[in-house]
Amino acid sequence: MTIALSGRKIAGKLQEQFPGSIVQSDESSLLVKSEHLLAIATFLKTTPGFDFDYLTSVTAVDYRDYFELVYHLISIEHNHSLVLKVRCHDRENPTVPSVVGVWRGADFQEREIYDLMGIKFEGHPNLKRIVLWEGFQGHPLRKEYKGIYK
Amino acid sequence: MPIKTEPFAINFGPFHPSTHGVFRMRTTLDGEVIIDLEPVFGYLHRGIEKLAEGRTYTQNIPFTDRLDYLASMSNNLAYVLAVEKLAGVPVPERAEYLRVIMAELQRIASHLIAVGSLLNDCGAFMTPILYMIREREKILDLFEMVSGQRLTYNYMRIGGVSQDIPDEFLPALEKFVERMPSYIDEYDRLLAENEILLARLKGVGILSKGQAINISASGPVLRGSGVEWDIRKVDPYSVYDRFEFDIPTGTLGDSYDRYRVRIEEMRQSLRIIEQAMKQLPSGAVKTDVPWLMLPPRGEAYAHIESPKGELGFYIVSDNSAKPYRFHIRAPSLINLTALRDMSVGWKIADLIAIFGSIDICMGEVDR
Amino acid sequence: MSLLDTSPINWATTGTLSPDWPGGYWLHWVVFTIIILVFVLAMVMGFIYIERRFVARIQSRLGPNRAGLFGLLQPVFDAIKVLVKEDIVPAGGDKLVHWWAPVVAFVPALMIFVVIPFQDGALLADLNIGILYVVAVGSVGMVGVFMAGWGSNNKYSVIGAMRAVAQIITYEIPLGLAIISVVLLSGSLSLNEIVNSQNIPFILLQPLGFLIYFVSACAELNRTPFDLLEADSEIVAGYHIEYSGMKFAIFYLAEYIEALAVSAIITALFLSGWRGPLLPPWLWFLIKVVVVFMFIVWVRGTIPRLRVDHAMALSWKFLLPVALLNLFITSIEVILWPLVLPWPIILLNLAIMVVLILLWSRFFKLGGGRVEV
Amino acid sequence: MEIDKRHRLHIYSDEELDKNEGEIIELLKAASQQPVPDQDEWLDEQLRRNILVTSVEILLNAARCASLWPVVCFPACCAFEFITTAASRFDISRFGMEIIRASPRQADLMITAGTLTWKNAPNVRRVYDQMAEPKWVIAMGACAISGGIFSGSYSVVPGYNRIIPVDVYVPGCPPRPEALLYGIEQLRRKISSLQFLA
Repeated sequence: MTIALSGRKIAGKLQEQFPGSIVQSDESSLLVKSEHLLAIATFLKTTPGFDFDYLTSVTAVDYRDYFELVYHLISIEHNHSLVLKVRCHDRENPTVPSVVGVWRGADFQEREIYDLMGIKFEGHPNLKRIVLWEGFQGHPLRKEYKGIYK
Repeated sequence: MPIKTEPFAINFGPFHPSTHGVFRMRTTLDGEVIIDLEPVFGYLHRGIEKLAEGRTYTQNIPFTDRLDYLASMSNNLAYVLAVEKLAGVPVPERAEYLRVIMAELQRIASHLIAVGSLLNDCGAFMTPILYMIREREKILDLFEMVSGQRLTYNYMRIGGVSQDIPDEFLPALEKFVERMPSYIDEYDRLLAENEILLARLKGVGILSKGQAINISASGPVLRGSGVEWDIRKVDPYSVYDRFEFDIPTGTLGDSYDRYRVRIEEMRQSLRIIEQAMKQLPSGAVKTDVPWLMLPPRGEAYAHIESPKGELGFYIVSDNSAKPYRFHIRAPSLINLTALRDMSVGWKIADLIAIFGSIDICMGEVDR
Repeated sequence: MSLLDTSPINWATTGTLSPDWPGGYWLHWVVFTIIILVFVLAMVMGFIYIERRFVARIQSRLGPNRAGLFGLLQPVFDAIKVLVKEDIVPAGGDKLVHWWAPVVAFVPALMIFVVIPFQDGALLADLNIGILYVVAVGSVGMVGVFMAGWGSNNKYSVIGAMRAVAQIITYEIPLGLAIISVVLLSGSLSLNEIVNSQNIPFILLQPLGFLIYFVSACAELNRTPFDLLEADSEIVAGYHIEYSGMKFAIFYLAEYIEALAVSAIITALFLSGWRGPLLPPWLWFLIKVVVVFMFIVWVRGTIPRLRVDHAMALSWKFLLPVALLNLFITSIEVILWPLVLPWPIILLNLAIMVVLILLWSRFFKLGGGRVEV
Repeated sequence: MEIDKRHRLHIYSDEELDKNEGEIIELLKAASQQPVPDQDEWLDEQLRRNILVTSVEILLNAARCASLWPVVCFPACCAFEFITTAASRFDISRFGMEIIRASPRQADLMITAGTLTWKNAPNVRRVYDQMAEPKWVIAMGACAISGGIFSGSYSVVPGYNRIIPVDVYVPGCPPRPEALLYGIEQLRRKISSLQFLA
């Protein structure tokens, strides 16, 4: 059984390493500041005891006021999981650091979020539309997008 | 010393006989050798994630059928598991067993197509895939018995399955489970003793263990690289913790290992089905849920081991009748991350074989 | 000699014909040209039908059975449909090359039949260099394939054409060496003479030569496992990707005519041609040709395709040295021929074949791996 | 792990290609807001009048009916019902249709098995244009007819008949192989009453 690590406990450890990086933490997830995302991701991947070497899924949710990116991490060695979250309050030009350098598996998923949600990933090597074509107006998964065919 | 020629660009797909749908690869070739490759997606992007936000939880089940259309039952299962996790709906024992039986049958059906089309891509002029489809038809018959459909079953429901199995189902299933191993052995012999195929698959398209984990590969691609990671074992959902089965793994991570893993998985699936048939309890098959269910505010991520890999559904609810966010973690898409690394330096024919050995389904890649 | 004597019934029943039959240079030419054309077209139709039915049976299905009795009209209907379909020349293609390519591919395939004996002396021209002529003319068709690939303005077709050229150069050599072994046994280059000298079918005396010839001929025919130049799953349709209508039909026909020619040559070289007990010679010839063709179809229905470098490696590393060894052994046997009875030689040759193949498959490794780029 | 630098050797850069393809898609989208009119409407009247076709046409039409070679056009789910139809149980080879041509030049029939998206529409149009006359199209499945359950989506073309003329519609999601066979039978009926030489 994959053990879901408590976000609160990990938040304590991260707080020592990266002061001021944690916004919020509860039993199931851990919300961090986007400027610390890359450092925390590297830390979680390389620190023995955590070893989160497997990025299951990256996705973004549009909560109207802000975008929330959700990273599902798993450690194959220890068989435990963690949900990492990042918020992005800028609706006009949302930008989040890319984690492709840490987990290659984020490559296509981040491109997909860029395409459908319009969030830019800084440091992504090949950030362009993936499922829609160049010149498509808007980002369909945003809540304000009315995607009915006319 | 290979002779270098002037590189040229060539487009594989979207209408190409062996791209398993409408996949496209922009490749740069040096003679026959691939020196660069960029996958292009989106030719089947139907916007399921957006459409699902406009339908109720139950109405979304048919969408999941059309994701990985070779494994509709597995997709149904993953989705209903996510909604059940979100809303806390209990599932009757009998329904859990039926789900396991269906998911495992679906795995066999999907792997049959995967292996068949891999051989077809290697140029075996339709013969293997036609034999595989012959066996798959028997599974489709079983599914038709329970759901009335041949491809898009829409069988699982939130809190169970749509209907109980008919009386003829179990005898037919028993007959199938009895006969299938000999067919699998036959197909195994077809490949394991064919020099041409061994030469074309062994050592081709190697994906190392570290690479496989780093690109978040899952399913047979991950296990072919030697990582013993099967969600049925490491994070058992439904009633998988009650069955005995092994996780087949490869050693080298080449196309041949991925093929072997699929063949072995079919055998393991049969083992699970046999046990599930023996343990199948009687009783109800569906918990009553409100017609218009309103799950509490929150989010849930449920993942299963689908034939292609880890299929996950991430659902956010805002306490309305429709999901607020409906995200699909598609194994086919993520497994393709490695395609470039695996195929650069190989020949055109290898690219096709490597691509076939990853086994993708375009409905799931593009969604 | 009157025209009456040339009626088919006559030569069909008597079985023996004078070598200059039916007499008269021009009459002979006209009669045999007609016979060859009719025979080739009828057999090709039959072959297409046989192949589709037989492959369908291998794949556990039925095959065409609706058009006419048992679907016998299927190839006829296919031909009519393809012939009246629109003909397209791609916009950027080389029109002249595109037009001439099917002709260049088709005519040499048909020309092979000039020297194929249907029965003793029954052939258009009993050239004393018959088999040399076959080898020479047979490879010219590849020029047409290359023209098709080049003139189509399509990258897939160019890849197909390049593969075709590489393949024909590679497999021509073991093919020639296998033929030379047969020629050593028979002592003549004329196909008619070769058949006449086969008191024992040469497949028994030359089992290894037969295998080498069969594999090389399959490669020359571009049939599975060597259909690299039209590999469906890789380069879509290869050299004829841009061809439609009549020109495509000609390519399609040329492919089957070559298959027919190869079956006929294998029959003549290794299966003692028209010779056989009881049945009339032309029937023996037909039966053997069809059996050989069905064997080719069987291979097609079961074996996957080789990779391009594997195909090259198979020829250069396996077939060529083995064919040379076989030629050497055969020469020694021919020198010693009068001293030894045929049956021990047959057993000896079978043993040599088994040993050589087993030994060589130890040394030999198919193709290379990844290329660093 | 760092992603190695991509060395692209196309004549056009990827960005140019993407932009160009996007423009083509937008153009096609703007141009195909209405269904393509059925080119064979005259046929209904002819069928009613029951005009005799000449003997040459009978032969030609019989040939065309008997050898319909489908082209590879398998976008989505229905493709597998088509492949099953081609396989041993339903066995499309009985009708001489087992030669599935990968090259559109040599094919007669396009079985559009699956959802069509705007991104894919130019390719379908191109494959259709590349087919040599005479050619036919069977729209297989709900998505091919009207967009099916995806018809409300931002990226889905509501039916192939926006892009190419369709001869026979086979409903179902996906249609059963029997239904597809019936559709093929209907197409053969249509072909056998065509007049080309009149």
